[in-house]
Amino acid sequence: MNTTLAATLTSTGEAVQFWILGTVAVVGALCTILMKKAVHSALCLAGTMIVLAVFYLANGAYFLGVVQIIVYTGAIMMLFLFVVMLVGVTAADSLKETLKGQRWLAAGCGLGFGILLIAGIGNASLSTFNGLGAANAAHGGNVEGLARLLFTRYVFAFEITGALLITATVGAMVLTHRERTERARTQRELAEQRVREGKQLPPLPAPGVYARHNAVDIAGLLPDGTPSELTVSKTLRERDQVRDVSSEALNDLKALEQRSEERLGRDEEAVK
Amino acid sequence: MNPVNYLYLAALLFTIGAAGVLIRRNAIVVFMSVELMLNACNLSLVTFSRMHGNLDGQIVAFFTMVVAAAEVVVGLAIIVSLFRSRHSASVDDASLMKL
Amino acid sequence: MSFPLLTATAALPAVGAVAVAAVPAARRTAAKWLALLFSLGTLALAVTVLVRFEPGGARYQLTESHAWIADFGVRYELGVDGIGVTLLALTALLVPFVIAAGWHDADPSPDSGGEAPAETKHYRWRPTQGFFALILMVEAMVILSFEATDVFLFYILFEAMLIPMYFLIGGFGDRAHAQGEEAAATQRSYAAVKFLLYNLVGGLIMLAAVIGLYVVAGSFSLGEIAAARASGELEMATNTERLLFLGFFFAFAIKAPLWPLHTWLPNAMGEATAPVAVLITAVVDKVGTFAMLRFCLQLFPEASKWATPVIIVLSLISIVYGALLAVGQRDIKRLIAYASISHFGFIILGIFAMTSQGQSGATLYMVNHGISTAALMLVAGFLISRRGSRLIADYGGVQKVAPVLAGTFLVGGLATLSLPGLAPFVSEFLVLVGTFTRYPAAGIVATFGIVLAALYVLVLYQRTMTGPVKEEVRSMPDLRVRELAVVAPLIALLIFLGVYPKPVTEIVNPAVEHTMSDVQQQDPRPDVEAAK
Amino acid sequence: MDNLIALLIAAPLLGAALLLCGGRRLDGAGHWVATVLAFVSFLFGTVLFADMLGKAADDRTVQQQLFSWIPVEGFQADVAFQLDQLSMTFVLLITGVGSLIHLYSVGYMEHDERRRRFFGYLNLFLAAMLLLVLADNYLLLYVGWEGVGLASYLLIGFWQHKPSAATAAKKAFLVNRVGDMGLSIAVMLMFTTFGTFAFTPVLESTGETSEAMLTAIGLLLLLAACGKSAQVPLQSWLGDAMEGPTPVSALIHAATMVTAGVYLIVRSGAIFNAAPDAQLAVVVVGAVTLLFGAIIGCAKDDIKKALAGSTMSQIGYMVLAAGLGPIGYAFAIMHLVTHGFFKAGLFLGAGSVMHGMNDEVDMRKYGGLRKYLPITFVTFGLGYLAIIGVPPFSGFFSKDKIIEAAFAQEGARAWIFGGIALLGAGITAFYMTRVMLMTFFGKQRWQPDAEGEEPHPHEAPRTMTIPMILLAVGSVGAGAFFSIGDRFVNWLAPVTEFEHPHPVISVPVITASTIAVLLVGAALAYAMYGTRPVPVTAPRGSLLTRAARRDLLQDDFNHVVLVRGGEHLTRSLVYVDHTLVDGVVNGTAAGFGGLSGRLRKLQNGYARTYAVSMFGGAAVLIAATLLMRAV
Repeated sequence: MNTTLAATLTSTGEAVQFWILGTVAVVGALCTILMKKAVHSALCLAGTMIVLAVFYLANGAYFLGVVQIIVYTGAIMMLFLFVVMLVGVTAADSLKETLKGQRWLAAGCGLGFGILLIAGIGNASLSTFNGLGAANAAHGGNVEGLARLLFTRYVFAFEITGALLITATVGAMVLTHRERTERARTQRELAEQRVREGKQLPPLPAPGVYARHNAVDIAGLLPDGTPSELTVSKTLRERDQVRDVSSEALNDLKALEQRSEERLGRDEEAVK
Repeated sequence: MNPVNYLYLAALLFTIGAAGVLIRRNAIVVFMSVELMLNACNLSLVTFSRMHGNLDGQIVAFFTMVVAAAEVVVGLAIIVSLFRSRHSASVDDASLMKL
Repeated sequence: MSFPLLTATAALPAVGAVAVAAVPAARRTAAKWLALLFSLGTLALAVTVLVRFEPGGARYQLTESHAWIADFGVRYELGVDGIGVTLLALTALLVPFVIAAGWHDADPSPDSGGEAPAETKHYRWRPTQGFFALILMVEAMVILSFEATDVFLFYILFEAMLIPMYFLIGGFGDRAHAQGEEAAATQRSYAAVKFLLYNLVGGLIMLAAVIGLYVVAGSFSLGEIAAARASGELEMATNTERLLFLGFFFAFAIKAPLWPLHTWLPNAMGEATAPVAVLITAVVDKVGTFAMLRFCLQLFPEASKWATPVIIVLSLISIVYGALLAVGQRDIKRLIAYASISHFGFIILGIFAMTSQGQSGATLYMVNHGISTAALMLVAGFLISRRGSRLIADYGGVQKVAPVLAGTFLVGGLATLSLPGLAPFVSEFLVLVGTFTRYPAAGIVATFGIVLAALYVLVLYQRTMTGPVKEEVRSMPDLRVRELAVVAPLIALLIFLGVYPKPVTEIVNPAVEHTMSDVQQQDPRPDVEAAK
Repeated sequence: MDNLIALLIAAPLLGAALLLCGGRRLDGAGHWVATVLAFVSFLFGTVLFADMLGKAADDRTVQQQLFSWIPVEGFQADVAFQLDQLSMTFVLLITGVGSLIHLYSVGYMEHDERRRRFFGYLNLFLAAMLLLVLADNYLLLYVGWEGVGLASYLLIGFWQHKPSAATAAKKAFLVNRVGDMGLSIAVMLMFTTFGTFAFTPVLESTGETSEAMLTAIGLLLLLAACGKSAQVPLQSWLGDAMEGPTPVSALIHAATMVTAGVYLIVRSGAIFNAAPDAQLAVVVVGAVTLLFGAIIGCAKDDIKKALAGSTMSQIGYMVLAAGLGPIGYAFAIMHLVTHGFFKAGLFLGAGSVMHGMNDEVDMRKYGGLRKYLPITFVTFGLGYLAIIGVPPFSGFFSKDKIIEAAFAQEGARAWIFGGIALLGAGITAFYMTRVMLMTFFGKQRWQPDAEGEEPHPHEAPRTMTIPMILLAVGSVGAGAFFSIGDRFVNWLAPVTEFEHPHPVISVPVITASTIAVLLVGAALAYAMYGTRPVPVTAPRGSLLTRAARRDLLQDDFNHVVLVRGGEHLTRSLVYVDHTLVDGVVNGTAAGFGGLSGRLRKLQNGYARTYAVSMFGGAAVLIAATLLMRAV
């Protein structure tokens, strides 16, 4: 290694950038693991990744910096977001620990691990560095240098990663794809099945009663005024998002009866 | 500033990621924490590449990204199918691997 | 480079195993024939080895040597001496019989009467293919372990052969059980696990000794180490040598098995099907005694001599104890297993008597015990498959309904009790004489074994074959053609080797002389000559 | 000419192989094949005999080296034969009597569905017995020795469906094995002492080793002889062996196999000559058995068992004689040959009686048969006269010589052993007269057999009577023929050495007292069984009688000490093996199982817990690395 290239300090600008963006990255990372909602975690992580991309650039890894933004932030994090959407974007996690002693163990491990890593780095004699100027310049730039390595010394590894990506793609398809193992049943068959099982044969009753309560999340009322579960979609029922207006309706009914009674009573009195 | 600070930062991020893996139950967040750890490693690789003055570190970081991409694809697929069958993305719910 | 005959002999059954395993599920019969064909091919190769082997020539012949794990000096080194080639031939000889005897043992339907009905269903599970493939796999490994002259290579094979054996015992056990199929399955898995764990423990200790040997000697090559030891270049501290010896011997004593490390054998042999039991006792266990001769004596001559008194006592206990327990058994196969323990006592006694007669006898004993136990056990297996019970008390008067079966059983039994004229007598007498010349008291104690052997064999024969015909055995068919074809050659061989063992002793003798010079022992001279 | 020796053995061996492996096709002709082959063997024997007679007395030994059997460094065992006068005597006896009994069996076993196998076994026996007497070394002799044991086992247990037969066969083999153990240790001792076990070198170099060693070898050989020849203490199997078909009892358990012990002792004469202590032991064993067998013979009601007791007793005489050394060897063999004739004849007679009496063996249910079985009566009677030693029948000559030799010793021994031999002669006369009277004389006490069938005694077919007649001729004339001019003694002398006995009392006195004693014995028997009717069910009898009926309690002793003791031993060992030896193994396994059961709890199924241990492990690794670097 050429010792003349060795240096001990970076430029002041980079130092400033490091301290500001480094803080952002750490905060982002902390938010990633502490946010209740997964979507927030994902956004924080994306932020941290962008900061890291900047650091790559600062370290002379121009190609990686760009790839970090395009592949990681652009593709992988979006994939995460998709999955978050699939799972339910509003679902918030409870951060309460359920495993006994897990938090303490985690804290102990994390702290010990971090301290050991930092101690290790501190222990190493890394006071000087070479910089990438020469390496990048050797083949006419960072990308060219990487390309040369990638297609010469690491070509086998490169090809194998290709195979790995293909495999991963196929794997993902296999895992998420549900094969229809039996023939789709015809409408006749479905109908027969319903009859056999003694399920509700006619269409389910519509939700809502009266004009002012015909929203899908409001159960229709039976003649006695109690709500009928059947009228609301199953999804809403499971999410407990059924709005119950039966008491209101019953009160209305009661008021109506009262009013009519009053009126009728008055009429009777009038007759007498 | 000495680039070794990047290494400290990487160690810090790695530790945070590790802690995330240990304390979070949501599989997606756990997975994100893993990604964070991978990124921390990449940062240290890139830094080392700079310190040593050769590009091999970056190549390794590049491979890390590729592998991470593959891993995310499969991992997320697993999460999705797990969620489909169990209606939950909690890693604690998948605790059948015991005697 | 000449044709790698030894590799081919071991590789052919291995290839056969793969080929048999690949046979489609529905074509079970084809798989059986294929397995038989491969085992016969191996036998042909083994015969070629035997022919090419020159008894008076170099110690190790037909050698092959290739670098394998260069960093640790592990080489793929093969070579056979007289003892190895004999046992190799025995293995190659017995496996076709094992396959033919186990023809129906792995059929999917429990009723193994005739040919199973034509396949209408597509089986994904292929027990038949698996059974025969595993047998061939065991054969390949055993043959290679008889050929290996590299300690590490031998160690690997010594351990690896446990795996197919484990599946053979646990997966294809004897269906006959007093408490029904489920109890049989429990017993079977217990036996298989016990077999595996017990032998693995031995293997583990041997591994430590193998590594220790490498640390001390810097090589794994048997030839190199032995040469270095003989020329005095390689000095071992007394304690180191003893510890290493014990490490090796412990593993071999479990495999052999020597009292008190024998308890896995009755379980394994009792629960396995008869052909597999033959494979255990006649083939796999021989690796243990063979290894004592080849590795213990050759690598650690001083320690071997140091340990001899204890080993002699242990083998005497094995002889008497095994025989007494055989007398006390109620299960036919366990009885044979305990008889085998007694016989292994004789083999180990012969090896450690350190006389020419003892060691020739021990080698010959390995061959003869293989053949005689195979004959007895396979006939017992045929008997058990007819009645579906292993208990002696469930039989009686069989000779009246199945005279040929009873006759072959008797011959097998007589061979087991070392009747003169049958092969085991020659070897047993050689072992006794060889022991007696050096340790008269041990020779006399061992001789009690022959009385006890007569007791357990004749009691077994009397209770199963003679007496009034029991109702359950009344409709028992006599031996079928296939079964007779399995047993008759074995019996012919027993008689031939009993009358004319010279072909074997000629091959074995030079190897024994080498071993004797390794341990720097000479036969005691007769009193009359010594006095002169 | 030499090759005939091998052919001598090969002929019956071929027969055995043919008949045992030949399958049902040979059912029809098998018995004739076997018989012809036995006669062929006899023919070879006579040819060899004639050849031998043509040579000078000192030059009659013929050796034949067939092939090297077990060639191992320092150990040479050959399949080689030695034919000398001693072997020749046996060859003629075995093949001669053997052929006759084959012939007899053709008739006797006519209705047995497994006849082919029976003849196969008989041929096997002939081959093994010939091997025994023709071997030129002890190891090959051992092969024949066990071979005859096997044949005996197979033939005693021939009617295997009878549990008693199967048990008797097993017992015979086992007791013999105990004796064989002695032989095998003796061979080993010879090997360590002399470096060989061929007859000639061993017997010629007895002078080069110590007397103690020779005594040990001699005692071990005696043990072997006791097993095979049913001498005390290994005599118990012979009585039970009578479960076998009668021709077997005649051939194997009277004429040939049981005399193998005598052969062994006489053959090893040089060893015994140099070991007086061993010789004394032989004499004692012979004397004890002589009385033992005779007493048993007096008490048994089963005709075959009575004859078996008699066999035991007569072999006792032979062993006694063999123990006397050079003065007795020739007489032992001579008695052996004459005994072969008359005892085989007696057994065949007994077989003929049983043949006529629906296989009834209890003499109390016989009586008055002389009218119905005239030929049997005459031949049996001649055998009777021979065995009790009435002059000039053959038994007289051979037995009288033994008694003389027994008196030809030093000091008190002469009187003790001579007296026993004399007493034995008296008891012999008693029990044989008893057998004779109970069977052929007196009233008919016939009982219907188990199926309720009344016996119809009839004379046996000619295949059975001809051998009986021929054997009777032998029992009448053999003794005289051998003794005139000391023919037999001179014939054997080159092999066995011979010295004239010099009894302490004069020979005529001994002869006279022998005759007197036997007359007393016979008279006593006549008084007890000839003058009074014989009860059909045995009376309770004296203590001695009851003990004698139970083989003098030896079986009870065996049962209690060996069988019960052995059962307890094996049972407790099975228990020990299961609980202790296997217990340690299983205990270790259970210990590990328990430990892993605890460790298993760590596997709670939560991935995060596993992750903690993973990180913890990584931390430990890093710490270790750092520490290592720091050190």
